[in-house]
Amino acid sequence: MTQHFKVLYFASAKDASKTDGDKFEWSDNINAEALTKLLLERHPDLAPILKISMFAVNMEYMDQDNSWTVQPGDEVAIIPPVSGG
Amino acid sequence: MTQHFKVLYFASAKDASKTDGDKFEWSDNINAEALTKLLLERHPDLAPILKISMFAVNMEYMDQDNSWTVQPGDEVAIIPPVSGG
Amino acid sequence: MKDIVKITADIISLDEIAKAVADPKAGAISTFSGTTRDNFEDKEVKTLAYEAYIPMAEKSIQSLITAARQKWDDLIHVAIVHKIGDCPVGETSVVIAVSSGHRVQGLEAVHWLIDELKVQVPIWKKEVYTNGGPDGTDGGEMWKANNTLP
Amino acid sequence: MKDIVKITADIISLDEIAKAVADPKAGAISTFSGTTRDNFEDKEVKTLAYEAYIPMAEKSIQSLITAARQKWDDLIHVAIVHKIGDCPVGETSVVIAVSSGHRVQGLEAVHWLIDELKVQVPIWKKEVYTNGGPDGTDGGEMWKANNTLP
Repeated sequence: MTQHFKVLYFASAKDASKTDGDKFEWSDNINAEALTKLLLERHPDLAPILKISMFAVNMEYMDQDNSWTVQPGDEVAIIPPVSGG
Repeated sequence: MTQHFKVLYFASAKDASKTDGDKFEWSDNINAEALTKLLLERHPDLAPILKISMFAVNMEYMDQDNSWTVQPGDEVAIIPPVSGG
Repeated sequence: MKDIVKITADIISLDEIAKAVADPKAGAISTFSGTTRDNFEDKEVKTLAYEAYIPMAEKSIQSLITAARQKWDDLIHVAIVHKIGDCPVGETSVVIAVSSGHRVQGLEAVHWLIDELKVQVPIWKKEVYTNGGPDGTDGGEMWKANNTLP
Repeated sequence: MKDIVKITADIISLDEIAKAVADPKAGAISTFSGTTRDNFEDKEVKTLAYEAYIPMAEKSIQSLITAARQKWDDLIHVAIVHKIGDCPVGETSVVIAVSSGHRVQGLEAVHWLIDELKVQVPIWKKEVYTNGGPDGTDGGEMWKANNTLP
């Protein structure tokens, strides 16, 4: 059975992707770099946004240089620079 | 013509003197020390209060070691330790 | 000891929130309200539009409150309420309110909480201008960024 | 740029005062409220009774605001309101509210203002207890002192 993960877009990422979320097919070894490639294949306009954004996985910020990989069922969020308060 | 100055009492000073103000006859050279004597003659119970209080003259704090003297018409206030806020 | 965390599209009332943190043991209530200014770098702001990754923002705010209680042990109740949706000029976008036994820790905690909120919590504001957009066009809008990344 | 200084026997409303310092140019409103706690060193407080040398207190508060504006140039409006008379448990005795373009200066100014008010302004509070006075008697009352003289 095919497994999936979700990606959520906010603020300028939502403007660039023109959607608030996508479903992606999961495969092994999707690290930050591979995830970026997948995102750019679907939404080339995300390129400048991804350069300044963080990833959050299941509502936890991920370091860009960590060896984390996406797991089946994960919710990945693209977090552009925040401006609350 | 006899000239005067006023003394105002607040908080514990008012409790000790049992009044909120007095009128004193003015004379030359009433400095902090002489003023303390005058006050104690009229209100001996002020003794411990005066030890911990500031004088204010016409709403300005006076240093205890200054060579200021009371002037005719002055309003002198006995200011125990403050506790506003 | 209550933690009050709310992300809402409703108008935010400072009074209500201050009352929510009041307590007979409190000698101090310290608050911060962020409000929409009418200008940004010579551009006239019409409204701010706030967007949030709501569940993560709530979780992030709760983590900040927990961390604040570890840094300051005199805090009684802590409330953080943030607006989403349109926030026109003069309206309140965020309130932080802290009750404490004494003033120092409450005042310090409020300052720290707003500083941390601005860098950690996934909330974004878009400035909508009435004149002179960022690229010189009439009107316009722009997603803002606070000064530092997490 | 308003300075609001008030010493009053009326109930003090944080909301009213925060609204009085609101301004379209303000991105931040910072406040401090002092409230009557229900205890002091194991004694149960019934009420605080505040007394002031009113004209000197008003003058002293105005001087503090002027000094704050010299230390921080981002302040818009500043309000300091202090209660006199009885202030039972839970009631507000003082509010300091500052509006500013940005948060840092407003937050710092509020903290400084309450610290300075507590050492400089001729206002006194008497604690009235419901049990166990300072000399062990039932009930009782005591003039308090803040920690440092001017």
